[in-house]
Amino acid sequence: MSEEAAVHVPMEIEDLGTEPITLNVGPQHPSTHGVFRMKLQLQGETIVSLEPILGYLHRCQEKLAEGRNYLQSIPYTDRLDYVCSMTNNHPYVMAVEKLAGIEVPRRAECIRVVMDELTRLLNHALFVGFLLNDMGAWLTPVQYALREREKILDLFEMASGSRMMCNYMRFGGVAHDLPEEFMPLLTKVVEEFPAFVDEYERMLTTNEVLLARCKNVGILPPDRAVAYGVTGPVLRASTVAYDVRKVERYSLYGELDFYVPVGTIGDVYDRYLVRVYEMRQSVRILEQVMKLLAETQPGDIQSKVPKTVKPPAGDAYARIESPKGELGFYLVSDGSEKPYRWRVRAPSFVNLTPLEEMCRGHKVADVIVIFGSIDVTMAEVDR
Amino acid sequence: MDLLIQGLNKLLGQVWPDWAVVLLAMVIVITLIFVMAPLTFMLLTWVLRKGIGRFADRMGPNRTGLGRFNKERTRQRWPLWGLLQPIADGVKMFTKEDITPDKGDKWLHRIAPVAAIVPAMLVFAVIPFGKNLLGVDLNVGVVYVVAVSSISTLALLIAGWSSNNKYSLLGAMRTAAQMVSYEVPMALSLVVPVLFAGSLSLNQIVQGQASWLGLRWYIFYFPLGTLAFFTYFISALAEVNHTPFDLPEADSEIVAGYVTEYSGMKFALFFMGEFMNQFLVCAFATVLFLGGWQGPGVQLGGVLGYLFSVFWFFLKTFSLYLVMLWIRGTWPRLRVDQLMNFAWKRLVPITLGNVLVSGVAVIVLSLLKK
Amino acid sequence: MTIVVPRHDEFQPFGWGLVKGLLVTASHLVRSYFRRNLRIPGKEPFPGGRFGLFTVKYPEERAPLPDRYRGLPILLYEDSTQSELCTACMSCARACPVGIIHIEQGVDEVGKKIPYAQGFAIEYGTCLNCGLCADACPFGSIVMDHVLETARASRDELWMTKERLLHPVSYYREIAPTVWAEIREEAMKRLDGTVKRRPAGVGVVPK
Amino acid sequence: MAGAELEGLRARMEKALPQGALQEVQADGAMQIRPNALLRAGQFLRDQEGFDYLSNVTGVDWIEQGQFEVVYHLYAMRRGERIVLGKDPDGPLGPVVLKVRVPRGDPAVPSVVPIWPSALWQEREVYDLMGIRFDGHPDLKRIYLWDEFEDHPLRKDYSPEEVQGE
Repeated sequence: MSEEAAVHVPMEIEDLGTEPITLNVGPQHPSTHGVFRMKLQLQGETIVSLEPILGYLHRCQEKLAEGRNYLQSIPYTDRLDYVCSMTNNHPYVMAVEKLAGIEVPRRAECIRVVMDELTRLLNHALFVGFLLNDMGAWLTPVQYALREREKILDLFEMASGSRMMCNYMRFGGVAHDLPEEFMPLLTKVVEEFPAFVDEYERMLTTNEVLLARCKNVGILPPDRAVAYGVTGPVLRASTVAYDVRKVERYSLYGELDFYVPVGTIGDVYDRYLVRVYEMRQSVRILEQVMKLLAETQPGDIQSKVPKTVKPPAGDAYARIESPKGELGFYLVSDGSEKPYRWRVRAPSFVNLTPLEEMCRGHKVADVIVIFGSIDVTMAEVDR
Repeated sequence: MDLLIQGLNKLLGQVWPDWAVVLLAMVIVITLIFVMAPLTFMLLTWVLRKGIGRFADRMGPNRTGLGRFNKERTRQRWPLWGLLQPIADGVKMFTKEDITPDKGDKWLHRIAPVAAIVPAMLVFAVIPFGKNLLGVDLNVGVVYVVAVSSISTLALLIAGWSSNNKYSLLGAMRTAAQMVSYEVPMALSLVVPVLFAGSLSLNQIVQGQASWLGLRWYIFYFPLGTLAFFTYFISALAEVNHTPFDLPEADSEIVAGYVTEYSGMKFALFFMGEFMNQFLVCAFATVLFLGGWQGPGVQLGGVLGYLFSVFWFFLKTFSLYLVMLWIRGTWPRLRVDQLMNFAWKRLVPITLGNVLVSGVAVIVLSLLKK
Repeated sequence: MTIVVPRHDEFQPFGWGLVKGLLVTASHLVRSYFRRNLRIPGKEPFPGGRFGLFTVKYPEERAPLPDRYRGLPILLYEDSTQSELCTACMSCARACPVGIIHIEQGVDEVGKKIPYAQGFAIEYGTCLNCGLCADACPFGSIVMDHVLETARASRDELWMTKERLLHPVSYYREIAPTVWAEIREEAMKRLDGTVKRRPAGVGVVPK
Repeated sequence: MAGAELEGLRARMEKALPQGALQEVQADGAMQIRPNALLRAGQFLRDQEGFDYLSNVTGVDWIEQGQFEVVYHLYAMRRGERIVLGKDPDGPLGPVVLKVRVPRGDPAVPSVVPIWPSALWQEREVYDLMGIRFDGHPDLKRIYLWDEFEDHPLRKDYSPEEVQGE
């Protein structure tokens, strides 16, 4: 690793014999997406080393959940990654269902997939917006993304009663059936979204400034990506086509027809493109699920589940492809109504591991972009 | 100002001595500039908020207007399109706590905002805002503008150094490098209209673009004038730290660069200097390339001609400013090394070649005319 | 089953990508004046006219909330009989993940417990707005309000006692008709079995 | 993973590891391994069996048995990639669940960072919150809590009443 760094640092700077300066980025910094702190060692503006420091948002959620029963932990999963709370609910209820052997009606599965893919749409739209914000575009792309996100949040609010802290999924189904006005609005969102993605792409994808800032920046080679356990769009940008939706075929994903976008190098530009293409695929999935949803019986959203779930002793690990990567829940039950151990495998946390390797040798401005391109939510990293 | 002195002489010449009349004229002009500069600044911030908002599908300020409580204690509002937003900003800035870093260089820290705004004010003196409406008709106006506006680099450097903050220092270093590099292509692009007009006086440059119903602008001197306009505009964007070259104050990377440690009115002064510089860059481009106050109707006698000239000048300047906003609302920012590469490897050769070709062209044309 | 994303390495005239971006934002600038506003089906059209940008000027105007919206929990009482719906069954207190619902069960003259909440308090400051209490309530007594403004002058005022929590059923029926219909149907079903022991109406003890 | 796949893997594991290293295979496929055999097992699983992706590392405090358990969830990412590409995966996908039990008195487990770098932060997290030492970890220090914090909050005998610091 040190040899690589030596290659990246321009020789003339080293020849000057200047001393590196330490720059402390964060925890309060405009573009650390929460409270993340990096200790940078700089030669001029080139990164020599980077030390990430976490924990400013640590709530010890795993301990909190041990003191609550299974149902009461669902609102807490919302608060892991507050951007996409629906996909946080999903693996948790899956893990409990696995543990307690609960069946899920088909309509509930359809609704869950709809919510997951909507979450993916809004997360990726926001990602692109905030990536551009990190690059210094004056809020315009973010604003467009937020506008689209509002439409999806309206849907969430309609179905679950809350825009961000949805608390929608339950063991053996979902909390409420979809209201009447949900489907027409969903159809509209699904119809309009491709146009939005097209516009985004027209505005950004071949923009020379964006190309200059993104191409060949923060390359993560595929073997390093696999070794570091990176998942989600970051992994797929590094040419490894691994998608839990295809591999595990949980929920309805076995029946759905969609493609997995894969990058070619693994730089920031690939990560951007992979997400843009995933948005198009999500729209495709939504179109298919809407047809499946129409075939199911309204109201059949919840299987018979006791009021307080008491799974038999044992453990279960369930994982899904959340917009940020592989989100897993590992639960250990001792047969009581409270979990014995409640563990979150957070994609943001693991994806941050190779940050230093990606950043070394780049400029300060690139660090921000690379960090943004991993797409983390600090609430999920620190838990 | 000459006109003003003549007018005052007619009025007061019998009573007052000559030097008093000149002094009075100076005071009037300086007061006008001091009033006009902040007014422009306030208008610009409003235009910026509204314009960027519209580009981003937002409204911009739409509430800051007049209002009162009526009898039922419900509020009545006359939002006035948020036109009073700059005043609200000003009030906010005035009431903010003024912070001076404990370990910074306190005197330099205080001087820097002043040093940032004075050059911008000085430039106002030579810009011809309309037919014969300019503070001083310097015969080396172009050189004066370039010289004075580059002083603000120093102010930013002082600000970054005196703050004792690493972000500020990085910002200041970026500023110094960027402004020094981009001054070269900027000055070189200015040479082209000067060559066309054969004068360094701004007034004469404007008058040189007079015929063809006031449409004989240097930007239409294809390709030389057009190219010079574009190179000037690009390097001017960098000169005033505007997107996509706003690295010195890149908020997502180095927080706010050299203004990180500034608050309250000191920050407002930096802000003001920056906005006035942006306005002046547009005004300067208007004067040099877009015919200044020239336009249909300025030949009319009396007040009408003056009004037309002022109208045309501000229309052109604000259109250019809108283009700057447009860029600001669309593009991301370049990186340090890319910025420098762009200046030295692209812009400087292009402008140098342009100057050379323009010089030859002017000589050849004058020979042909003979 | 994969798509390799195109990296746009092919040559494009310098600046074309930038110009395309500029055109997009310019179209937004123009459209912000002339765009036709869409009407959300089943909802009132937003104030601001059919064309151009508009905002909902919040304190004076409000965007409509869906029926299912989860604000903070409130208690209901029947308008006609003035009787509270709460039977002090403690379901909500047990369901609450943060344990902020405090109920004191009432007693009659001989000291026997009766299905009536003598005291009822919710700490609004700690509420997660999760709605588990409303889901757990078997009699539709605790429901989620639609009020957004929850700021108070002091922390003590966030301790909401019964007097301030109680709202008439008609109030909730108005803001969330479909949800109330569901809740009521379920609550009546549950009450049917035990209705003999109770006075008339949905509620139990007159206020 | 269960059934024939699990049986095959178990047989191969028993052959590759020293006698008695594989203590127990639970019904759901979790393999109990002696701490000193963990690195060899990991090496074998990654290189021979293709489980190149360590998804999850976590600790469980079995206070009644007086033991800590470290749980590893392994998947075969490259084989999973073959499924996405529409080919036959050609082997089990996982999960392989490794469990290592150590006494509560002196909890120390060999670090698997040399085998799977993805454990780099996850092991630090387990160390921070559970207090299990990982021998051979390149940078073992607290990750969430501050360095002066003394207790380990995820232990079952931790009492949150004694709040430390701010």
